[in-house]
Amino acid sequence: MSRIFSISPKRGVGYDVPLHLKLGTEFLVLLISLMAFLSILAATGIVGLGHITKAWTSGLENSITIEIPAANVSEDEVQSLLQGLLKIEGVQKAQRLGQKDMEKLLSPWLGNVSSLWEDLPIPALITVTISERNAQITSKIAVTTRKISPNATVDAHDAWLSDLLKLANGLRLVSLGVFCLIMLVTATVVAGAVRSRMAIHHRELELLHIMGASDSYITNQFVRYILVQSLKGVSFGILIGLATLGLLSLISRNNPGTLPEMTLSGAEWSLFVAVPLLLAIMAVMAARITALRVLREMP
Amino acid sequence: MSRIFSISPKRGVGYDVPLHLKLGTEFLVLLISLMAFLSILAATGIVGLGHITKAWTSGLENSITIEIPAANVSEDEVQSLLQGLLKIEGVQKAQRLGQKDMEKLLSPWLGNVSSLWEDLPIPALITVTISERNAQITSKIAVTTRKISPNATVDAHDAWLSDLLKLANGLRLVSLGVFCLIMLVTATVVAGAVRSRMAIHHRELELLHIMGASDSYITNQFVRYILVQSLKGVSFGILIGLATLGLLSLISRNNPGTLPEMTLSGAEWSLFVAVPLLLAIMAVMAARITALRVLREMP
Amino acid sequence: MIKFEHVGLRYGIGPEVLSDITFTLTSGSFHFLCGPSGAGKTSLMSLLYLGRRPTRGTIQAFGQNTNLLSRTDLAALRQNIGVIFQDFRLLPHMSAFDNVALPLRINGMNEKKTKAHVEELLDWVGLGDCMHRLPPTMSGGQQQRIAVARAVIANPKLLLADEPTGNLDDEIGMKLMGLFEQLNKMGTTIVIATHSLQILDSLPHSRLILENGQLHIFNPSTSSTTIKENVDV
Amino acid sequence: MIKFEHVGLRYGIGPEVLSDITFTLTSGSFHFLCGPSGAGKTSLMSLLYLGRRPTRGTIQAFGQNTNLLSRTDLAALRQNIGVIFQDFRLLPHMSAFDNVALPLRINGMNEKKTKAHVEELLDWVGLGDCMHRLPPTMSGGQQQRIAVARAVIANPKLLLADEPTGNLDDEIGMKLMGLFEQLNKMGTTIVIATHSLQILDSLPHSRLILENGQLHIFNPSTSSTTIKENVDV
Ligand SMILES: Nc1ncnc2c1ncn2[C@@H]1O[C@H](COP(=O)(O)OP(=O)(O)OP(=O)(O)O)[C@@H](O)[C@H]1O
Ligand SMILES: Nc1ncnc2c1ncn2[C@@H]1O[C@H](COP(=O)(O)OP(=O)(O)OP(=O)(O)O)[C@@H](O)[C@H]1O
Ligand SMILES: [Mg+2]
Ligand SMILES: [Mg+2]
Repeated sequence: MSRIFSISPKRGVGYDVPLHLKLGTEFLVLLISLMAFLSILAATGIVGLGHITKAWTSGLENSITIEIPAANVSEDEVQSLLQGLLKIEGVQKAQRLGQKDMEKLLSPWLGNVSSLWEDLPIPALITVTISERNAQITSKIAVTTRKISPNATVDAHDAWLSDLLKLANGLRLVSLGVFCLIMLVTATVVAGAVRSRMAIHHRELELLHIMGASDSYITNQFVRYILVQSLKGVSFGILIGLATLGLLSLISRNNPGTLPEMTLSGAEWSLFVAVPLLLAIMAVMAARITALRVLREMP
Repeated sequence: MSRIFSISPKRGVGYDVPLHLKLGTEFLVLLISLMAFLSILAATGIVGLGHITKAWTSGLENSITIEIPAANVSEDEVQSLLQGLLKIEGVQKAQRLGQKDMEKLLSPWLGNVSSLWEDLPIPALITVTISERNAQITSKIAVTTRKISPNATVDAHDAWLSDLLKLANGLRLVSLGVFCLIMLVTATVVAGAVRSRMAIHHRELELLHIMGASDSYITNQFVRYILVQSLKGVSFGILIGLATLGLLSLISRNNPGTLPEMTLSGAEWSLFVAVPLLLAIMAVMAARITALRVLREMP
Repeated sequence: MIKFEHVGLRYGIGPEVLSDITFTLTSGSFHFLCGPSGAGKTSLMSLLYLGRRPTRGTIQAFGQNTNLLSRTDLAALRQNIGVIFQDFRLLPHMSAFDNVALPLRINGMNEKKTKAHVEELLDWVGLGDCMHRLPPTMSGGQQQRIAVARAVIANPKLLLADEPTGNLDDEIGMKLMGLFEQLNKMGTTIVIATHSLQILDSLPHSRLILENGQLHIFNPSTSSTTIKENVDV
Repeated sequence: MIKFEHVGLRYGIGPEVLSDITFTLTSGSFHFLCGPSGAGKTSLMSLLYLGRRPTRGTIQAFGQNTNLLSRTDLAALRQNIGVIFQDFRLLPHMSAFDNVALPLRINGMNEKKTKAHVEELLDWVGLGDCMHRLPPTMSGGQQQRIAVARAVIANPKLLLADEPTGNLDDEIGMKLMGLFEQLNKMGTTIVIATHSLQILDSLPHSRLILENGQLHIFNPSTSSTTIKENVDV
């Protein structure tokens, strides 16, 4: 009889409370690994999204394009406009796009037909680089342009750029929310697990308490247990995270263009360790606070 | 002290072994609801796929189309071909598609331009309805057609029809495999849960055993526990399943054409009850067999 | 009623705790089981209540060779045996009432009759007003009385008690011994493991003495000297 | 050493199990605690080992008012108290060795010294060769001896024992009483709850008698009649 149910007496495991013999430990590990995986996803989402928006907006953010329609292009007008723009405080550069630049811009639309170039009515494009984007500068530029070249249109990239940034930042905020939610859920679940384990083992706890074990002695047992389970779970989570990333990069290599490319810098790779570690720390803190709170109700 | 950890003495719950006080019960319920949900998905997949293939192949399965190219159409030839085809045993109908039918078939491609009709070189299409598709009939039809109208082509829909059916049946087989796997996993998890609960409560079991409780008395405690948890889990699973279906039908109503339409008949709706019930029965059987096997090792 | 033939018991690969024990308990007899701590009293008890199989020898219970019985038949036999454990073994999540009712429920008695029986008995042991409390909230003696009530509720043919008075004061202890005597007069076979000299001296029943894995029998009513023999009672 | 002043205790909304108890345990004294089953002996013990707070009155322990101490200070005080529980309360998943070592580990003694101490004591109680077994595989008396060893290992200033000889035969029981006497001579204050008349009669220590929630004191060395008074010892 006792052979079937035998439980080997190992001091090595070293819990005064037989936490390691309990069911639910596997579930706890599973849950924490899931949470670690999700938190990694959320964190890389936050960082990766930052990269993508940066790539989209780089060079655009601090530049304004002025177009003088093909019919109205006069070399003098362009030159005086350039002069006028450069006088504005905050404008760093004002440059007419040369033929090469124009070709590059247009070739996707017109094909590489530089022979046709001279026959086409080409608008003049001026790129203005500003030190910092603010309403004052953009309005000054608009006023100057209207004065010198009334037909020109000023494209401050304002509307779509801000829309894009709003979207991206919204998404990052959502990711951050998810991240915090994961931390909160983990802490809650761990606290619940500790609380019910303490209820189940209250006879043992009472005994340790009567023997003069301080609150921290008892708490440490639970903290150690949760720490070990968290580290196990978190390791699984990291593995799943890496596997997912590998799979995604494999897909995007084989089908270029379907997925936005997301490369992480060296420092950002540390997210794969830092985020799960943060999770484990949250779990341990939750365990500690819960255990102390329950113990405080003992006489 | 005992107030904090107080466990109310309810006979109502009625387990001699304090199963209901254990951790891991929520996890068991969660797992079973997940499994119930997945098994519903798999089962509706099997049935729904059947519907879709039937819809695709209906009318095609027992019909063969013969086309006489526009250049070669002669009314006499068509009539004698029809006569010849009707003589073949197993052919139920052989009909030339009239102008209306052709218009209907062609209008998506040509627009509703019945005024142009007479100017167009229209091929003759003959639909042959057979009682049963087999190689003998199709070859007889092919021979007859070649004899009477050598330029005609016979489209038995064989190739793509069989490909489609192969695919659909493959998918159904996969669904069936998934279904069986779910049952197996559920049974295994339940068996494991029962086994470890029996190990934890072996003192209580031993006591009941010594008091003369028969194996079935003790087993029933575990069976009842698993039954209750399974029914809880399965109910959740059904709810999630219905919610998913509702969501899908909402999406497909708002975006017609994106999802294949899948309507279930009244009898098939019973899958939503029958499949989870089967799952619960599997769980209970696994519990029963495991408990009996463990008990058999007692003296 | 119970017949041991060359019975031996060892735990795992340890030494034999009981070796070559042969004796017979006749129906309606009353025995004390004595011996120093660790002599094997509880082990012998566990063989008597069919909670363990001997590692050698045969045990006949109620006229049947237990080695040859099916599990169902063994369970039925066990229903005729009441046991008071040394460590009580009350179910801590169940009220005193439910603990005592357990054997009746296992025997399949209806709930109404069960209630009447249990309440009567709990009143008798002086726990009538705390029958809905959980064992962990009761005193050691109260728990022991619940254990006694649970053992006798189903009118067992054989009653085994392992130190039943260890936590009871003399008054309740003697009252309990009176209950045992009374049950014995009504035909119940009784075996009590005890080291209480007071109890041993006050009652003239035969003593089974365990020492070094051997069983010796001493019968104070036929002989006042401590003759130890290894024969049947 | 320990001073109760108008102490009362009730469980939940029940009646007062102990009411208005006032007494002093002087350092180095030896007391028996007697009273019928359910009188409140175990409850009084739980107040003595600071495992429960009284519902009224104050308890002074080691010169300090326990009502005013911080949790950390209380834990430190408890390390000076050894307890032998009526139901042993061994940790079933830990070997006998680890059970006995627990108080030393809690006190923060290093592992090597702990090992030497524990092995010596287990040898003394006769369990030297089964110290790596789990409590559930040991006999009732063996478990009780582990409980005793665990209570005395850390050299407590106050030793409380609740029926420490209930499962022991007379020889070991008397040896255990000898140990208690010896510890008492070395300065340990001792309180033993028991109903064993044999023990009570053999030793001339003062008796605390609980009855109906009241504590009476009887001192056999100064008076042979059973004078019950409700005054300090
Ligand atoms: N945790 C508890 N909750 C509620 N009531 C309790 C609790 N513990 C003890 N009691 C009650 O308090 C009373 C005194 O119990 P206590 O255990 O102190 O008695 P005792 O003198 O030790 O008896 P015994 O000799 O039987 O061990 C009893 O009536 C008991 O039912
Ligand atoms: N489950 C077990 N596994 C291994 N050894 C055991 C087990 N139970 C008892 N023993 C050993 O068998 C021997 C006899 O134990 P038993 O409990 O029968 O003694 P006992 O006569 O009841 O003693 P006590 O008077 O102390 O209760 C002891 O040495 C004990 O350590
Ligand atoms: Mg014993
Ligand atoms: Mg007590």
